[in-house]
Amino acid sequence: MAQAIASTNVPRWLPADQLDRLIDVLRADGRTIIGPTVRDGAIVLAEIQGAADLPAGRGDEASPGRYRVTQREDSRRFDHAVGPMSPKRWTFPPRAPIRLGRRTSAGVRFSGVDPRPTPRPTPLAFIGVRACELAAIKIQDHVFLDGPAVDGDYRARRASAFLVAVECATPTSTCFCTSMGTGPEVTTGFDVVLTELDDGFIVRVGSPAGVTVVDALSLSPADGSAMKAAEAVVAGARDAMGSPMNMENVHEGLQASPEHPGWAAVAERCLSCTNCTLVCPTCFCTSVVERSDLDGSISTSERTWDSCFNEGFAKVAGGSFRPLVKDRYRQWLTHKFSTWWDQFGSSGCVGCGRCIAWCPAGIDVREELAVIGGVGPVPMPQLSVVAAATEAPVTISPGSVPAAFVTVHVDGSSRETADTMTLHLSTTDRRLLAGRPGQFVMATLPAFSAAPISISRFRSDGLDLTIRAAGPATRALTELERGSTLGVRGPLGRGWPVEEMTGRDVVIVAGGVGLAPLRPLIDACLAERDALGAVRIYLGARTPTDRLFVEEVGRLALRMDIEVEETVDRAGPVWLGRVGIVTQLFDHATWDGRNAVAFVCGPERMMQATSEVLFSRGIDVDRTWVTLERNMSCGVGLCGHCQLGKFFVCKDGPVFSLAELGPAFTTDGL
Amino acid sequence: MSPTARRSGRRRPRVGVVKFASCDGCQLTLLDLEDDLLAIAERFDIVEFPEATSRRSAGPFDVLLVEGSISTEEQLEELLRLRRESTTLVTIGACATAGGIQALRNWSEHGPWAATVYPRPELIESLAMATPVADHVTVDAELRGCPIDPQQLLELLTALVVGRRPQLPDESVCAECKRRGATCVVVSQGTACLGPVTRTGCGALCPVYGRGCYGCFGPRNDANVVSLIANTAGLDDSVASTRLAGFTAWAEPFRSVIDDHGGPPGAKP
Amino acid sequence: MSTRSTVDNALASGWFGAGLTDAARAHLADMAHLTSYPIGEVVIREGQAIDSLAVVVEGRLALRLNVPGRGAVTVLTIEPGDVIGWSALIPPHRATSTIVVLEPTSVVELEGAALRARLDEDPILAAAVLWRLLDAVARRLSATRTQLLDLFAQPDREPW
Amino acid sequence: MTASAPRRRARTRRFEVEGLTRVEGEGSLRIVIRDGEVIEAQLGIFEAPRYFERLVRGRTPDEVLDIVARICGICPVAYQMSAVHAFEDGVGIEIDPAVRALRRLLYCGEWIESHALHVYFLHAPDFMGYASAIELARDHRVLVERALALKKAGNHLVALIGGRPIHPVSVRVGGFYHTPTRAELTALRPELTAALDIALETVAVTTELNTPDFSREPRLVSLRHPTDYPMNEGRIVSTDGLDLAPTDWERAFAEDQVGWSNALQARTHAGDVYLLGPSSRITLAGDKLHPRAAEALAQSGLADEIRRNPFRSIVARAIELVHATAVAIDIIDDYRPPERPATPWNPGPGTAAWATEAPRGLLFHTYELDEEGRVATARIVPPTSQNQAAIEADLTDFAPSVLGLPHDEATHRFEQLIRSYDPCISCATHFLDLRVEDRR
Repeated sequence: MAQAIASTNVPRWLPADQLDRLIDVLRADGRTIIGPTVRDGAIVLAEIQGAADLPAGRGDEASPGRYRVTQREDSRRFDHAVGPMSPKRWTFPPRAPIRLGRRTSAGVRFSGVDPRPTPRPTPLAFIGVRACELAAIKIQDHVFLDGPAVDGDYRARRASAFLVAVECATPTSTCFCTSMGTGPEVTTGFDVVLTELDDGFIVRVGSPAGVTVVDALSLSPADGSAMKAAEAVVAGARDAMGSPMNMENVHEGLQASPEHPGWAAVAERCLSCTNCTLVCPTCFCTSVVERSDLDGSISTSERTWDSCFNEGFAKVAGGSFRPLVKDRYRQWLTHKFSTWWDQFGSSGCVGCGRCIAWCPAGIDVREELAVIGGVGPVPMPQLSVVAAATEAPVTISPGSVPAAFVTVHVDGSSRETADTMTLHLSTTDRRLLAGRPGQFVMATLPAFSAAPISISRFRSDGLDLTIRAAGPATRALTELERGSTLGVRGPLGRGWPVEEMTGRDVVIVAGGVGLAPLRPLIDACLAERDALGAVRIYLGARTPTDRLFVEEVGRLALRMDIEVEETVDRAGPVWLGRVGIVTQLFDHATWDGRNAVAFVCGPERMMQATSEVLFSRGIDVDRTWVTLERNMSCGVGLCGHCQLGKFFVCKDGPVFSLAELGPAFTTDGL
Repeated sequence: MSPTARRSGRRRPRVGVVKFASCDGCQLTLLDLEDDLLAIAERFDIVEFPEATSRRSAGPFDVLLVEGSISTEEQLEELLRLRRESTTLVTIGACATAGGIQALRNWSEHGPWAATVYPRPELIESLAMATPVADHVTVDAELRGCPIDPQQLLELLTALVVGRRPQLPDESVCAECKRRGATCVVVSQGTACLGPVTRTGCGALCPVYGRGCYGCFGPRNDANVVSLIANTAGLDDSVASTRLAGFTAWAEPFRSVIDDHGGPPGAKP
Repeated sequence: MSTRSTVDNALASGWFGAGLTDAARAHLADMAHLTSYPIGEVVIREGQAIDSLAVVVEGRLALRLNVPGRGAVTVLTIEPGDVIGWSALIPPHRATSTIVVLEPTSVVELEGAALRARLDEDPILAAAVLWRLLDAVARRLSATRTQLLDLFAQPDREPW
Repeated sequence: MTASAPRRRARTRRFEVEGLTRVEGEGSLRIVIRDGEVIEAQLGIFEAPRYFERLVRGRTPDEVLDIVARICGICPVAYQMSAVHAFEDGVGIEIDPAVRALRRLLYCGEWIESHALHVYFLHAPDFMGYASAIELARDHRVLVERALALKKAGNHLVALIGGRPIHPVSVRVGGFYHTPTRAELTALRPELTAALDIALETVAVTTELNTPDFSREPRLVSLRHPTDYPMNEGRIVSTDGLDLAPTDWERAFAEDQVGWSNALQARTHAGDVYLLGPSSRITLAGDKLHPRAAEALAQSGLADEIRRNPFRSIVARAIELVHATAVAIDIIDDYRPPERPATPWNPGPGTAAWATEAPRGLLFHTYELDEEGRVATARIVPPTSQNQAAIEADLTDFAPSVLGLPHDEATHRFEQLIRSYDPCISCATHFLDLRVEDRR
């Protein structure tokens, strides 16, 4: 293949008045053509019928918060920079149905998987794609296609997209691709690339599909003078952007500055309106909206563009993890320029400048990077996004995480507390049965949003979910009766490192419903009891009636080989057990934690207090494991809701060691 | 009521639709749900809806949809009575949630205003201020908008039947504007637009139609109006009070910013 | 009747006394005696004058506050090694909570007036004892703050 | 229905409805009869005052268009149309013919939506013995479904041109903020074609309705245009020979306070009552109806009765449904988007006035603009305030014919008569509350 490309990769010449021939060949393949066109005062991307729809003789100018279409002297069609839209609108549409849930006589059914491959999406051809766009597409490819969960909708749309790139000639003042190492030259990721001159185009190919298309045009080779002029076009674009910024320290600089006063300063101007994220060609955060009929018996789950600037984006039942605009701005900028490297091995920014031009308040990320991230103006060797992207730090097998919701049956349920139930589920799904302690599932009913639920026991023929009715969706789950069904996706996330226990003392600390994800770990302790040192279990609850698994805990407490201590935050006179916070159970204990491994689950504040006491007892941060709650929405690292610094809690966690979390565990609003 | 109880269909929820000072447009939105109206009427027992039915009921109501702002003493008394009769009270529209356009009179002396419209203002029974329902009673949920969005109304009703939280996101008009692929009128034309500080729900109607948002869904939670005025094109101090003084002018933080700019246009006699 | 060495051993067995020097502990043992309480005994009531500091050797005690309308609420239980009656050292020397015995309990009891007089005379002993006491009170304060957050509480429910 | 029990005083009968239902807004009815003679017939309005004429002061004409729409959720387009024409006439803007056509199309949408609502939801249940269209649907589901489809077609038209069916956002002085493409409009054609069938069916259904016998010779007023059935343009004409420019309403009419009532009511300068609305338009401009509507009118054979019997107004609305739907289809077929959505203009001082035909009748606006082109004073005269005196007069005339009926039924007949005029009480920008009247 590569040879075939090479042999035909002689630059060709396409006269200006024959551009429609290229479009016609693409259309003959059944493709819809998406290209730039002038509409509503901007050069936008839209379906075009032919070259006549392209913005001939029109240019654009952009500065922070301002964009205008201009009239040019020449009649070139691509002498403009990028408008507000990117191909993302088609490869990753703002709204896409991803799942259909139904209540049938045989129980709930979920057709399609999430994400569901769109059945035969219309094949697309993009014309006029810039180097920065190609870099953005590459980045989204990596996010959606190379992770443990694959977005099937994206894959289907992307696979059918043909990319006709165009060399950039006239960047605007908001462009900074040279700083991000993504342009202006088109180097990779395209099918065909054009360089526009006054009287025609230099045509080069970049893929077998491109070869086929260009061959069909039977073009003659481009002559030398045209080639020279083409080189000047690209060189001119590079010069127009001036000196690139020095991005060398930005990765460390941003993560090292969570308390920088610059965040509060920019938050005063920031409208948290989401424009920057929605014009960004790489931002991929989404939410799912349920659209059901009146009685909730049929429900379509629709994936919708969302933004980390929305207040509700990081919200869980207890409140938002990023309540302030400054927290959200920090999340966005830090993610884009810093933690994206940790997650995906590249920057999340391609330097297209849309977030600068289309910010109504005119906030310029370049200035914020200079203030907060210590980015200087000195030209430095460039980082190559594309090369870096191949060096993703995590070894993962794409598509290894279950994406479908399977129907499981409720065999019965046990009431734990006034608002918490344990559902006993039966399933034959082998992946579910093979889950590890600490993993979770997304559980759903038609018309309700999916909720992350800890697996509280694995059985040979099913599993237990312990659910607190914290909102309508979880309440509906707790009300399921024997014989009913629900949809479950999982097992998800990284569980407890069970193997760490071997040969060590084990300390388990649970607060409230935090005991649920620890129960399978306790089961594992019992199974492996002989291989472990001392096993100490400390349980805290709000009141005596809020304790989980009371009988079971009572039986455990009777065992001689396990120490179980319980306390409640407050109690009436009838309670004869301990009262006080859970750390009091061991802050005066005499055991030595230097050969112990600790597992903690509970409200975040309780885990912070607990980990300090554990540390004082000699358990180091790399042997203290916690499981975190975040707004996990997809559960597989594709929706962006549960980010914590460089982590996706759903995918990289929810179990983390304190050593892994570092300051992220205690930084406010991260 | 639990979803299972709802589905078992023991009893249809009793619904009332009532109005105070308003244009009727929000309750009309219920009748404008043409495709779903009859299904809604099957799921709910609409016991009070004077605009649509001659049957009347004084309560009790499982769900009461309240349109309009509180503008007279009698309306206030009636509202207090209705609250006692209602399990879930939902305000529908800008008048009920924010006072509506008629709340602009709250910046002025009432007497002279009435005199400009009525030859004998002393015969007018009207409170000096037009106020939102939540100023007087607890409101369980609100549908924003002037008028409300039919899809949001349907979502609310569906959520009530199914027993889930209605999906009424508190995000900016911009978010929907971008999803719809409209070009930002602030950036591309320098048009004054309240989109960044206004709650979505309308489908970014005005920007899609080439004009700036005038805030009829009211301020969102993080509305940074000060920065909007200071930093966006088209909306400077000279037009701020006019643009904000619309259908949700009485809602904070719009109200304070209007105060800071000397009140709405025409506030003085 | 407890011998001095039993008292000294009892003191040394728990967290409070274990860190003291032998000399300091001996000083304390000199003015202390062992006391036992059966289950259900009310050691002291909230607001009563308190005249001794005690280190718990064995058993469990509940600190209760009476809330009109809610009855007695246990806010903390006390375990061996911990102290009760620190109000004996600090004016106005009145109990801040009611202490009830949950399990058969024995304590090393130090008479308040004598202890105060002794600590006034002996700054070295005072430093040792008061550091322990400060530690105990600080832990209790910190725990109380955490309890105040009511971390396991259900967030406010919506009407939906 | 909450008709209060009759208070039996010496030969005095009172019919009171504290809250009129199936009308837009909040109103009440009181009729007092002594010795067989109506001594009092009052249509009361207790819609709380909202002071629109004061609210628009200091505003630019474009802002006024958004504000006056909020007078009424059922006919916001009417308020926008009277206002926009007034301003355009006042500042002398020449309007693109395509914009003109689009405005009529928008108005057609509102007529369809409003008339369908009135015919099927507010009025027909009376004739058919149901409390509401929802109850009607239990026995006549298809009929109600088709009514909803008709109403929806009107809403779709308004929504496409104006962005949403209630309080549309696209109208501006000089034209529109945004105009639809031909393809977008053409896409509505099938729905409108179906709606036309339903409208024709509506004529047949309403013609068959059993109508109370009642006849009088009212003074009718509407616009009349040389070529079109009255809507956005035309001269003000009446059955007694009036002929005025649409800017000159005040030359023939005035709003006044009548001695015995506290309600602002419009009358002719001679103090005569008059009636607006579909019956007036059909009587005064029936010859300009779309051929499909003219044909339906002829077939019904009710042209004369529509004029004389207010209960027949439901047929008049049905005829206008046919007209509005058929005209909408014609406009769509001829539509070419305007060169530019709006003609630029410069604000300045002046007087602006205009009348258009709201679904329930002539709606007059007049504004004084100050040096900066902002509104200094405004007067908005909605159809309901003009009809109110005529409705009361009709109630007086009608009363003797129902005095023999049981009280509740007679009361119901009075309510039914009131609904015949489709009184949009929300529109009543400046009604007074009748209950504060100090009566001895």
